[in-house]
Parts: sequence; C-alpha cells; structure tokens
Amino acid sequence: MVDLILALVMLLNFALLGSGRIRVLIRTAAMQGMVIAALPLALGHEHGTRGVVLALIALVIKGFVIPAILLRAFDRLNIRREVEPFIGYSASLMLVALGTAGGVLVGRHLPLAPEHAGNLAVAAALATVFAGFLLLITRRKAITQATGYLILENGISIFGLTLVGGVPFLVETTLLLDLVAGVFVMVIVMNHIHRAFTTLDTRHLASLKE
Amino acid sequence: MIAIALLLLAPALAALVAALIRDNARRPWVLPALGAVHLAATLVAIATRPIAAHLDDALVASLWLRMDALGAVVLLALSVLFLLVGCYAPGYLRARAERPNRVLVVCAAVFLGLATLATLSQHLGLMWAAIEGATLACAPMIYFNHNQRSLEATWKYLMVGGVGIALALLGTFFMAYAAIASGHPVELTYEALIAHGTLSEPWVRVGFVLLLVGYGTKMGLAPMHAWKPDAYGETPGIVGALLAGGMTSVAFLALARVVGLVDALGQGAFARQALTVMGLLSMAWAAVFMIRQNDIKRMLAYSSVEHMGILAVGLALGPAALPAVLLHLLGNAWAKSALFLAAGNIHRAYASKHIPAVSGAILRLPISGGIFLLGFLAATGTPPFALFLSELGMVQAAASAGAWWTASIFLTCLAVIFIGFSATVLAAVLGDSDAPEPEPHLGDSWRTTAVPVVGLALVLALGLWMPAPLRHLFDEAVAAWPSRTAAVSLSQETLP
Amino acid sequence: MDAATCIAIAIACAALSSVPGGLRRGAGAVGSAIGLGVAGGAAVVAGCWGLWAPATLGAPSAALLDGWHGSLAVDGVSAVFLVACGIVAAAAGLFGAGYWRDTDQPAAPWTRLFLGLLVAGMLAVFSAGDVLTFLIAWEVMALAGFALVATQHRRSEARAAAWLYLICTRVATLALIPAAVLFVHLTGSLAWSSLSGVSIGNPAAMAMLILFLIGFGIKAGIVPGHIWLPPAHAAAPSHVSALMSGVLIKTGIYGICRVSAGLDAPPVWWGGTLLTLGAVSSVLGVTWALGSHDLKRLLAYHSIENIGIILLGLGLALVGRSIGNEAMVILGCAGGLLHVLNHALFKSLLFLGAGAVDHACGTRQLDRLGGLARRMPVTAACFLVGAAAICALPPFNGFVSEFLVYQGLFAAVRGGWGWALGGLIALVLTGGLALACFAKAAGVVFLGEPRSPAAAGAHEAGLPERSAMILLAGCCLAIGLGLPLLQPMLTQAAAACAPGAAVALAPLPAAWWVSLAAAAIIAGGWALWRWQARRLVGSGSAGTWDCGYAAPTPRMQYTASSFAAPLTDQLHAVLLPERHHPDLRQYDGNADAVRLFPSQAAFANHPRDPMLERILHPIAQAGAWLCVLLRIAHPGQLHVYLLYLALALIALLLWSLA
Amino acid sequence: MTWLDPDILAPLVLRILAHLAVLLLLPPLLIGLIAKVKAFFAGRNGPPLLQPYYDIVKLLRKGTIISRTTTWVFRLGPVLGLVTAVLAGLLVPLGGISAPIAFAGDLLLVAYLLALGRFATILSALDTGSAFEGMGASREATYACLAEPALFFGFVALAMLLPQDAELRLGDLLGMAPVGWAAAAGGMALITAAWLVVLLVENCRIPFDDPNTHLELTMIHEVMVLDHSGPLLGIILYGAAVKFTVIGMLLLGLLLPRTGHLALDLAWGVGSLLGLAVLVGVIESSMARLRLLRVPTLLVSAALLAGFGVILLAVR
Repeated sequence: MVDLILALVMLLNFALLGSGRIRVLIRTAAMQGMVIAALPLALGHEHGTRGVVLALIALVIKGFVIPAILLRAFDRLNIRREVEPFIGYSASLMLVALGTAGGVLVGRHLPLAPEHAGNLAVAAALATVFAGFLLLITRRKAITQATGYLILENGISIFGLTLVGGVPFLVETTLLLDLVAGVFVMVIVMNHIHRAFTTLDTRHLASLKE
Repeated sequence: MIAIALLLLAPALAALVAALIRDNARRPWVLPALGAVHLAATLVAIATRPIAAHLDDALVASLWLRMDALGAVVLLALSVLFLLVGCYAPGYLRARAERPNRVLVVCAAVFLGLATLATLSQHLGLMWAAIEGATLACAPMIYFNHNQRSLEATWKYLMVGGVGIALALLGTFFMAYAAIASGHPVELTYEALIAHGTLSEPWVRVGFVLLLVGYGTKMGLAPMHAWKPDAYGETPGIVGALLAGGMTSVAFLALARVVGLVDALGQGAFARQALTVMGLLSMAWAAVFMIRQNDIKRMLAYSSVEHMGILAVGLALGPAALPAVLLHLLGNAWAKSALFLAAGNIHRAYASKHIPAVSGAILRLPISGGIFLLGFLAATGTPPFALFLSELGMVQAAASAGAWWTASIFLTCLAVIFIGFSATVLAAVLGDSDAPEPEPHLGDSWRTTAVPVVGLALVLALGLWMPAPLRHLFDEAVAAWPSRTAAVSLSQETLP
Repeated sequence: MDAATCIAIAIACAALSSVPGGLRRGAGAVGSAIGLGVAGGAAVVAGCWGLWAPATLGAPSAALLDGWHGSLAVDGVSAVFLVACGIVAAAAGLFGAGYWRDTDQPAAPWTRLFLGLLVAGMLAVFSAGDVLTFLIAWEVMALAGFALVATQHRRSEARAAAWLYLICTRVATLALIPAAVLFVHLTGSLAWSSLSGVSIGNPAAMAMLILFLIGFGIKAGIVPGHIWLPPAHAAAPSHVSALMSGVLIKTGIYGICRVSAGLDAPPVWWGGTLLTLGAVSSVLGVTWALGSHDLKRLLAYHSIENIGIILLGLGLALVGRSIGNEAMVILGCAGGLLHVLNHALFKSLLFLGAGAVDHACGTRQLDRLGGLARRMPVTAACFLVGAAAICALPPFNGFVSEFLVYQGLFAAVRGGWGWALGGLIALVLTGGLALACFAKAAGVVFLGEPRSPAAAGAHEAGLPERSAMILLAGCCLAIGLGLPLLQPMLTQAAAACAPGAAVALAPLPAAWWVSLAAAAIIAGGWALWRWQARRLVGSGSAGTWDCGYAAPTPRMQYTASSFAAPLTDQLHAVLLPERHHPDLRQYDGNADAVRLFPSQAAFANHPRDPMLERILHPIAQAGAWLCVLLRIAHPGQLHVYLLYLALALIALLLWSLA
Repeated sequence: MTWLDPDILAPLVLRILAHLAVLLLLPPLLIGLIAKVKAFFAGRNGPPLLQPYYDIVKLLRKGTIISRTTTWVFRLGPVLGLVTAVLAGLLVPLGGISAPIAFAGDLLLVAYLLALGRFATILSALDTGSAFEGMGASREATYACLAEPALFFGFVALAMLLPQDAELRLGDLLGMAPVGWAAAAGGMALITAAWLVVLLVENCRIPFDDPNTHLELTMIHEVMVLDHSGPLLGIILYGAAVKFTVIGMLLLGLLLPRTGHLALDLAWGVGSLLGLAVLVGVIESSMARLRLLRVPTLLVSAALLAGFGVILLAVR
C-alpha cells in the first residue's frame, strides 16, 4: 500500500516536469501534496487521533490552501500560462528518470530499520527532492520556482512521514506552519515582483551580479 | 529561569508593541529598549547559569531549552549586536522617514526572538524551526528599500535560503532515522542522540551532508553563499549587520552543534574533512570575488563569506580550536556591525556604494571613514583586534594538529583577501572626492557614528583583554564538546 | 628600576607624545617633540643599560589565549637597535616640530599622532620579550607607518604607495604568524629566549626559519621584498621617511638577529642565504638608486643597499658560527650591528636633508634642483656629511662599519669559505656605485646653479630642523672618530647576537688606527684648508669658464640623469628603464624626410622598479584578470545559484557514500 | 722600551724618512719623466724633467680667480685630494721599504682614502655648474667604479696567500707577492696587468684619458679642474702626482724584490718608479685614447682578468 502511494508520487514527479501549463503544474503539485499527506493514514498504525487530525490538516493545507494561494496569485497576476523551461520537457523527463534512479541507488546504500525493509521511501523522497530542484533550476518563472520549492518540501515530508513516524506533534505543526508562511511570503514577494517588473520571469531579476 | 523566559518573551512583546505603535518616528525606539532588556537578560542568564543548573533539566525535558556555553557565546554575540543595531536604528530610520518602518521593526524583534530560541534550543527540530522562522523574518527586512534591486535580492535570499533550510530539515530527519535504523526510539535532543553512542554510519554521514548544505547556506559557505552579496548589498546597513553578525552566527551555532553530534557519533573525521573543504572553498571563493570589487557593501558580503569559511575551518580543527572559533565569532559579529553601519553612512552621504563615486571618505566623513578603515583592519585580523588572536589561535591549532596544507591555504587566502579588500577600502576612504559635499544631515553626527565606534571598541577590547567569565565560557564549551574522537583523525587529515 | 622598566617608560613617553601631538595647536608640535626626545633618551639609556644588565618585565606564558600578559625584555641583541631608534626618534621629533607647521599643513597633527605611535611600536618591537607581544607591536608599528605613508593621500602616488606598503606589510605578517606558531610549536613557549636547545634539522624548524626570513625580509626591504620601500619612503613626510628608513626597516633585521641569536648551531645555509641576499640587495639597491630621478626614492633605494651590507655582515657572522671561524663572527657581527646604527644615523640625516630641500623647493626631482649650497648652507653641509658617510668615506661612521665587514669577508676568504668572495665583490661594487650615486645626488641638488625658479628661491630650514640635522651629523662624525670607545658596547652586543662564540673578549682590530686616520684626515684637511684660505685672501671672482659659449644657462648644466648615464647604460639590463625617444630613422635614409632643421624632439627616461613593474605587476595583473574572468560564476541568475547548491549537495552526497 | 733602542730605532727612522722622501719629493719628477718620454717618442725635446716642480711652485705663488657660482666645496676638492693622497701614501710600502703606518685592514683605508679624494674632486667639479666639468665628473665616477673590483681582486689573491694567523696588513700582503709568483706566476701576471690598468685609469692616463688635450669633450681629469687656478691648481697637480706615485708603489709592490738593505731597497724602489713612469710614457706614446664607449669594456675585462688571477691562485 505504502509502496504503491510512493510509486504514485514518483510518477507525479514525471507529470510535474512534463507539464507545460502552470495551472496543470500547480494542480499536479497539489495532488502530490494530498497523496503525501495521506501517507500516515495509509500507514495506519500507532498514530491515534492526533495523527489523523494532523494528517487531515496537512491534506487540507497542501491540497487546497497552498494551491489556492498560488493559483490566486497566478490568476491575479495575469501571466502567461506556459511554464517556459530552460531545457526541453523530454530532457527534463530524462533528468527526472536519472534522479529517480539516483534516489534508488542512494537508498540502497542506506540500511533501513527492519520494520521498513524494502520500503521505497528513501528513493521516493530523494527523487522528489531532485524533481523539486529541477523545477527550481530549469523553470523561468517565479511561480514555477515556488512550486518547485513546494515539491522539494513534499520530498522531505515523504521521508519524515514514512520513516520518522514519531516526530513530535509540535515539530510537525511547526513544519506545516513554516511551509504556509514560506509560500505566503513567496507569493507576497511575487506580487511585488510583478508590480515592479511587470513580469514573473526571473531572468529579469538578474541585475545584481558581478 | 526568569532571564531565559524574558529572553524569549521580550522580543515577542516588543514585536507586538511595535506593531501597535502608529507613529513612524517613535516606533524605532522599541529596538534599543528591546536590545537593552535582552542584553541585560542575556548577561543575567549567563551569570546565573551555574546556579540555575538544576532547573535546566526540567527545561530540557519540557521545552528542550537550555543555555549551554556554546549557545551562551552566540547569544552574547547576538545580543550585543542587536543592542548596537537597535541604538543605531532610531537615528537611521529618522533619516529614512519616507519609508514606513513597522514591518522592519516588528521583523527585527521577531528575528531576535527566534534567533534567541535557536541558541537556547537543545533539539534539532526546534532549532531548525527557529532558524527557518528567523530566515523568513529577515526577508521583509531585506526588502526595506522597496525598490527593484532590493526585491530581486529578497527573492534570491528567500529561494536559496528556503531551499537550504529545507535540506537542513531533511538532514534532521536523516539524523532521526539514524537512531531508528539502529533500533533506538526517535529522539531529537542532542543529549539523547549523543547518548546512543554509535548510530548507523551511512545515515549519519548523509544526514550531516544535508545539514551542512542546509545550515551552510544560511551561514553563507561557498558555493551556497550566492544570496549574500545581493542581500547585503541592497539592504540597509542595520539589516546587513543583523544578517552578517546575527543570522550567520546562529546558523554557525547550528552547524557547530551538528558537528559536535556527528563527532560524538563517530563520524567526526568525515565531518571535519567536509568542513575543511567547504571552509577553504569559501575563503578562496571570497578571495576571488574581493579582487577588484568596487561595491563596498558586496565587498562586506564576501568578507562575511570569508569569515564563515574561517569559522568552518576552525570548527574542523576540533575542540582545540574552539576558543579561537568562538572568539572569532564574537569579533566577526561586532566588527561586521561597525563595518555595515559605517558603510551605510558612506552610502547615504555619497548616494552611491561604488568605488569611483565613493572616494575620500576620510575627508568627507572623518569618523565613518575612519571606522570603515579600522573596521576593515579588524575584519582582516590585524592585531591588536580580537580577530588576530582568533586567527592566530586557529593557525596554532592547525599546526598542532599537523594540518599544514590547511594552514597554508588558509594563510594564502587571507593574503589575497587582504589585497583585494584593502584596494577597495583604501580607494573608498582615502583620496580626494569631486562629488559634491553631502547635505548636513547626511554628514557624520554622533547618532550615526557612536554605535559603530562602540562596536569597533568592543572588538579591540576583546583583542587586548579577555574577561574571565568569557574565558570560562570558552573553557566550558571546550569541556562540553561532545567529542568522542577529538584526538582521532586530525593528524590523518588529507585534502582530496 | 632596570633596563626593561626604562624601555617601558620610553614606550609610554612615545605613545603619550601622540596625545599632545594630535592637537591642532602650537603646543602640539612642542609636546610631540619633547615626548619623542624623552622617549629617545630613555631608549638610548635602556639600550646601553640592557647591554650589560639584561632585564625583563612581565611574564610570557605558553598558551595563546590563556594568561598572556605581554612582556618586555632588553638585552644585547636589542641594545643597538634601541640606541639607533632612540637617537633617530629624537631627531625626527625635533625636525618634525619645525618641518610641518599646522598653518600650512593641515595633516601635521595627523602626522604627529602616528609618529608617536610609530616610535612606540618600534621600541616595543625591539624590546618585546615574547613572540605575541612582538607580533602585536609589529603590527601597531606597521599600521602607524601606513597611516604616515598615507598622510598626503590626496595625491594618487601617495595612495598607491600606502596601498603597496599595506599589502606588503600584511604579507610579511602573514608569513610571521605561521612562523610564530611554529616557534611556539617547536619551543613550547612564547618567550624569544626559549629557542636555544631546539634542533634545527627538522622540516618544521626549516619552515620556521624560511617564514621568518620572508616576513622579516619584506619588512627590511631585502630584494625582492623591497618593492614597497621606495614609493613609501617617497610618499611619507620626510622626518617619517627618516624614521622608516633609519629604524623601521631595521625591525626586519632585528627579527633576523633575534631568531639567529636563539639558534644554538645555525646551519650554514641560513647564514649563506642571508649573505647571498645581502650581496644581491646591496648591488641591486645601489644600481636602482643610480637610476632614480627623485631624491627620496634614491635615498630609499640606498636603504635597500645598506640593508644588504648589514646582511652581509650578519650572514658572515652566522656562517662563521656554523663553520667555527671566530674572526668572521666578531667582524661580521660587530660590523653588521654597527652598520645598523650607522645607517640609522646617516640615512635619517639624509632624509631630513631631503625633507628640508623638498620643503624649500617644493620638488624632489633632482633635475629641477641645484645651487642649494649657497641658499641652504647648513643643510648642504649636513647632507654632504651624510653623503660621505653613506659612501663609507672616512672620517665618518659608514667607513668604520664597512671596514669591519670588509675584514670579515677577507677573513672568510682566507678561512677557505670561498662564497665570501661574492660578498666581497658585491661590497666593492656597491662602494663604487654608491660614491657615484651620492656624487650625483649631492652635486646636482646642492652645487652648481639652480635649475628651476623654485630652487632659486629656496630658503634655509628653520632652527629645529637644522639642530636635528646637526645632531645627526655630529653623531656620524663622532662614531667615525670614536670606534675605540664604542668597542666594548659592540663586542658586548656581538656576544649577545652570537652566543657561544668567545667574541666578547676579542678586541676589534685596529680600532685605534681607524680613529687616528679619521683624526689625521681632519687635521691634515684643516691645515691645508687654512693655508689655502690665507693664500686665497683677496682672490678675484668671475663667472664659470664657459669654453667660449657666450650665453650659458643653468639648464645647460649636467643633470642627474646625464651624470649617471655612463653607468646606467652599462647597467641597462638591471634597470630596464622606460624610454621615450624620437624615431631617429627619420634623419637618415629617406632624403625627402631630411629637413634643414630637424623637428623638435623630446627624450624621456623613466626609471621603474624592475622587480615591481616588470615582474610582480604583470603577475598581479594576470591574477586580477583571472579573478575578473571568474566573475561569470555570479551571473545574477537565481537558477545558477540553485544549481550550485544542488551540485554541492550531490558532490558531498557522493563523497559521504564513497 | 725596546723600540727606543737606537739599534732598532735608527734604521726604522731612516726607512720612514726614505719613504717620506720618495712619497713627497719624487712625484713631480715622475710626471716630468712621462712628459719627457712622450716628447722623445714624438721627436721633440720636451720640457725639462723638473718642469712640474717649477709649475707647482709657480702656481702656488700666483693669485686666483674663483667662479661666482661656487661654494666652499669647490676649494675643498683640491685640499682633500692632496691630503688623502698623502695619507694613503703613508700606508703603502715601497717594495722593501715598509710603510710608516701599518695595521690590520690598512688596505681598506687606502682604497677609501683615495675614494674620499675622488669624491671631493667630483663635487668640486660639479660646484662650478659647468656642463663640461659635470661631464668629467661623471666619467671619473664611472671609471672609478669599474676599476675598483680589479684592485680588490688583487688584494684577495694576496690575502689568500697570507698565513691564517697573520693580520691583514698591506705590507705583509704585498710581501706575499714572491710566494705568489712562485706558486702561480700566471695568476700574478694577470693581477699585475689588471693593476696596471687601475694605475692608468685612476690617474687618467692614456688610453683612458688624455691629459694633454684641451678638447674638453674628451677629457676626464683635466676637464674637472678647468676652473681651478693658482694655488688650488698647484695643489691639484701635486696631489695628482702623489696619487700616481702611491698607486705606482702599490703596483710595484707586486714585482719588487725585498733585499733587506735600505739603500738597495731604496734604489730598487726609486729606480722602478722611474721605470714605471717611462713605461707609462711609452704606453701613452704608442697608443691612442680609447673611444669613451669602449672604456668600460676594457675596465670590466681588467676586473675579469684579476678575477681569473684569483682563481688561478686559489687552485694553485
């Protein structure tokens, strides 16, 4: 069950890098966030009510709140719908494949605890982090970069939720709050960028250089 | 106990008050008040630390908070720095009356609170959360000027810093899993982790790498430092000082704790090699970019990169170099405050921060120019400033560890950095300027110069005289270093 | 009360002199001069006292950050340097009181402020009892020197000089830091005195010696570390140049002496290296001086030469210790140390003279001066004394020290250490070239007719300046006449610098004869002078014989460049001057191009420091160019920065799993 | 007090008197002899042998004209030129006739006394402010620089022959010459040749300088003293003659045998000095003055010759 979800997450990575429209990109990211937020429920055991509540909160935030913030910004800023990558989609997909393979390889090197033996979590987490990096590095618009950041965080959550089940409640909530606050600040900055530069293309944000 | 509570509550309260005050001119006075209270609380907390030892356990158990020697030194650096910046802020913000400063003042208070929390926390996760929060609080401050350039800087800061700090979280998880993989319950306090003795080697190593990259980004180690010149260059001097002296110091503390942990978990050798490489790379990178650098604020940013590299190298040299490292941290934080504030004064008076435009500052702004020159000397480790003693101490530690290559590269980088740094500083400070005289309110006054003078005097005093309590803190930090392998691996140091 | 207390008082006086000195009042000049005078006197007393009764103050300890209090120690090694520093500081303070008045030099208080710090720093360097005190005093001194070089920072050449000085002194310090660390590593102690007993064979000790040599060599101006010296000396106010050239560069020599004195058995390569560097520095220094057109740059290059001579003596003594030749030890050591004092005296005298000239005429360009002996008789006489002394001519002090060094070199050659022949030839060449150079400098500046209106309108220096110069000139003559009286001090100091050799007992050869010869020159010269003066009473006067040309102008006089041309042409390979001359091909071959009257032509000859301009500068340019090229690593694109982050992460991950 | 013993004192005093007589009285005669030899080669009668004495006495009694440009330095040149030459002469033995004064390192004093004289003369020339005299001064300074190494190479070569414990006295040094000839005659010959060059250049003789021409552009010493007249010129002429004698004595020290008899030594000494003057006369008659640009080359070669001499003696 868990491995199935993780496989789905990895597939979504491909979808993220392959999507050419920003709206689709954000929706896909939301879907990935929801799937990941559901992970604790799939794991089922040793969580209790508190865990379920937390998972639900996370699901709402990742699946609805953050995508809503991003989409709202996207609509309001009235920017072009295309993703505008630096490298082509097929190349991106190949890089994701490479990253996934790398994640699997690294995962092989890391000995899992007996109860997690054979788990895909490490590979999925690293592959998703890598996908997030790819979005950050190869996409031009500030909004796609913010999405990339979201994916990166998703990858980290995979690891945290699957393997480190016992992360204290306080820390987990802080993580979510930080994520929201981070995305919120990013969106504010994006608004300012759009106002100041009339574009979200980060190539225009390159006046500070040596 | 009360002092520690005050340390955390005062910033929160100050943020609240600042948010409520409507008068743009009166609001900044919150900052010096907060700084004074905070420093007083810090001093009391440090002084009563031994007495309050029995209360510690309770605090650690419930809130994962404790003031250990390492944290106390960083807190001291931060607190003094904040008081300095706070005292400077009202004068500065009065000169910038055209900009609303509510966000700045509130964020500064929040930043102080979260940074304080980070220095006190004994829990990897809590520390991470505090630093992440502090990172976010800094973003609006960087954007204070509300122009395109500062916006660009903010965005870069936010993205690079955000990604870095996210990696630090992953690293924290890896550390946690290292315990799980070794069959221990999840526990992220340092004490608990250290108590395990040995944990799964690959997890610790990978976790350390992630934490190094994560907190290294916050510190500004090359090549993750790229946000630094942009952010420092486009932000007011007070924010630059807070970032360069405060944010980086706290990030360093996080890294130092992680290194201590990794050391105790038996992976110290790898951690030190990685730190040495990153530190030397930072110094070399900074050196390259300081040559012919004609933006005085970006120059300070690269100097900050250099100093973080020095701290990393010092950390890599093990507990023997720890007193030198801590002294360096204090000296760097305070010298940077003087430099950034003086650079800000010069920037305002000339309406430029680039070399051909800025020249002859010592004639135009005798005190700010002089501070800038002396601050440069302090930052480059000139005796009798404190940073000389600390760099000397690091070279000595390297020598006694037999790390000859490290010491050679370290000193070579210092030489190149001095050449580049001095060229820019002398061009700015000496000579004659054909720019028009600054308007009277932009010239030197005690409001704009007293604080950097004090900052510089502190660095000088620390170089001439080491107060006994501070020495005890250093000694305690060395004694408390959770190293199991202090003697191991230093002599086997190799560079790839 | 002992010598160390005395020197502490001297340091305090010097440092305190900058307090009134920094004031913009008439009292500032007087206060500064009195403070420096007292400090100088106390330093001389402390030096002489410490020679026989070494004393320490304060306790050095082992751990760097733990319990270090600083310490002062005066002994035979520091004695000569303290005496030199004391005399020159007092003279410079006196000169400075009159040289720059607050009314016409707004930077005068600035100069006095840092002059006091400079003197305090130098005295502390000479009397530091441990390595850390030494380093701190060293840097205080270096920075005060920087502030003084930068005094006239509105001039771009002063800025350039200050920058070059600053980076050179820092590179020196960055060599001394690991050297000091190695010192502590090897000896387990900070105290200078703890070096004996350390074996010198291992690589760490060798590295320490080499690093010390680099650090001290740059400060002393040993070729190729001399690059900062000419511009800095030219840019600083003249009494500061006097102090820098007379004493500041000697701190490097002091360091070498201090380290060498601590070695139980100095290796032959150490002394040999010093001797070789000394030979190279002396010849190159004087050669470059010959090519200089600027009076103060010329004097600065002569400092390099004289540092070379000092090193010849000290290197000789060290080799003597290594191979067990007592004659080399005593002659080399006594000669080298005496030359330290002598050079301090005559070089500061010459710089003060150059300062008086600069002040009177507003230029230091040799070819714009001339005829000043009639306008500034006291300055001219003092400068001539200094010139004769620096050329090692009897009856002045320079001869005495070179006399000893020469004999040491002869002793080495006779003792079978053939490398000394190189030093001997270097010294001979140096002597001849220095004579040519100072004949040029003194002749062109003071003799003949003024070559510019500025020189024609020159005035004599004020009373404080003249007294300072007369004081130093008197010292030059006194040492030239009084070697036997100095002998006990010299042998005592030499014994301190060369522990283990029985030099304290051996008298210097022919000390009395040298004094007698000096007296004979003076007596004979005086007698003949009186005779011709009586014979020439009532002699007529006329214009200089112009060989029939009716309208000679002062511009037709031989200039400094033309005076030196026969020699500089021979030494072209070492000087590498930059020359701009008309294309002479237009005058031959093509008949159409030949005109009845050749067009106006100009020739310009710019001496450059070849080491700086031809070697180091291009290297630095290439390095800077490379750095600028590497700027593409910061293109301003966020993507690239994130890519760096990812790459760093991946690289570290792979390393961690490898 | 053994040295007051008349048996020791008398020969000592006699030797000193003989040395002084040669040093102070002979020099103008040598100059006159050179002129006579040159006149002989030119097929002229030439001035009387004693002409230089007449000239000097006449000049000392004449009045003088001094340039308005000059200062005291102008008059110090001749004075120091003579004083240093005489003092240097007191330190140099003439073959077997030892010098009145001898001490360790006296050879250095000789070299530097001559340098002092040269320095004073050069400054004196520059004091006139004339381009011609400046030119002469410049050449004098240049050639002296280049000649000095040859002189010192000779000293070094002889010093290497001295016993280890002996003091470095000029008399003892030159006393080693016979040893040197016995050990490595080639080396000694090279040094002698080099010192002959030194003699010629230091005294401004052909082929380096022509004391007879009055073309100012070609002269060195003569042009330096263009403005001196009367007693000052007399002092200069006498000083130059003494200097010639002193360096001649140095050169002859390499060649002269030491007989131990005062009269014999004196005869050898005076005779060979006269011979040297004849030799210089012959050289001046048979050679043209070198182009000025060639002079440094010759001087450097002389120094190199002397250097080879040192090597030959070192590896003997």
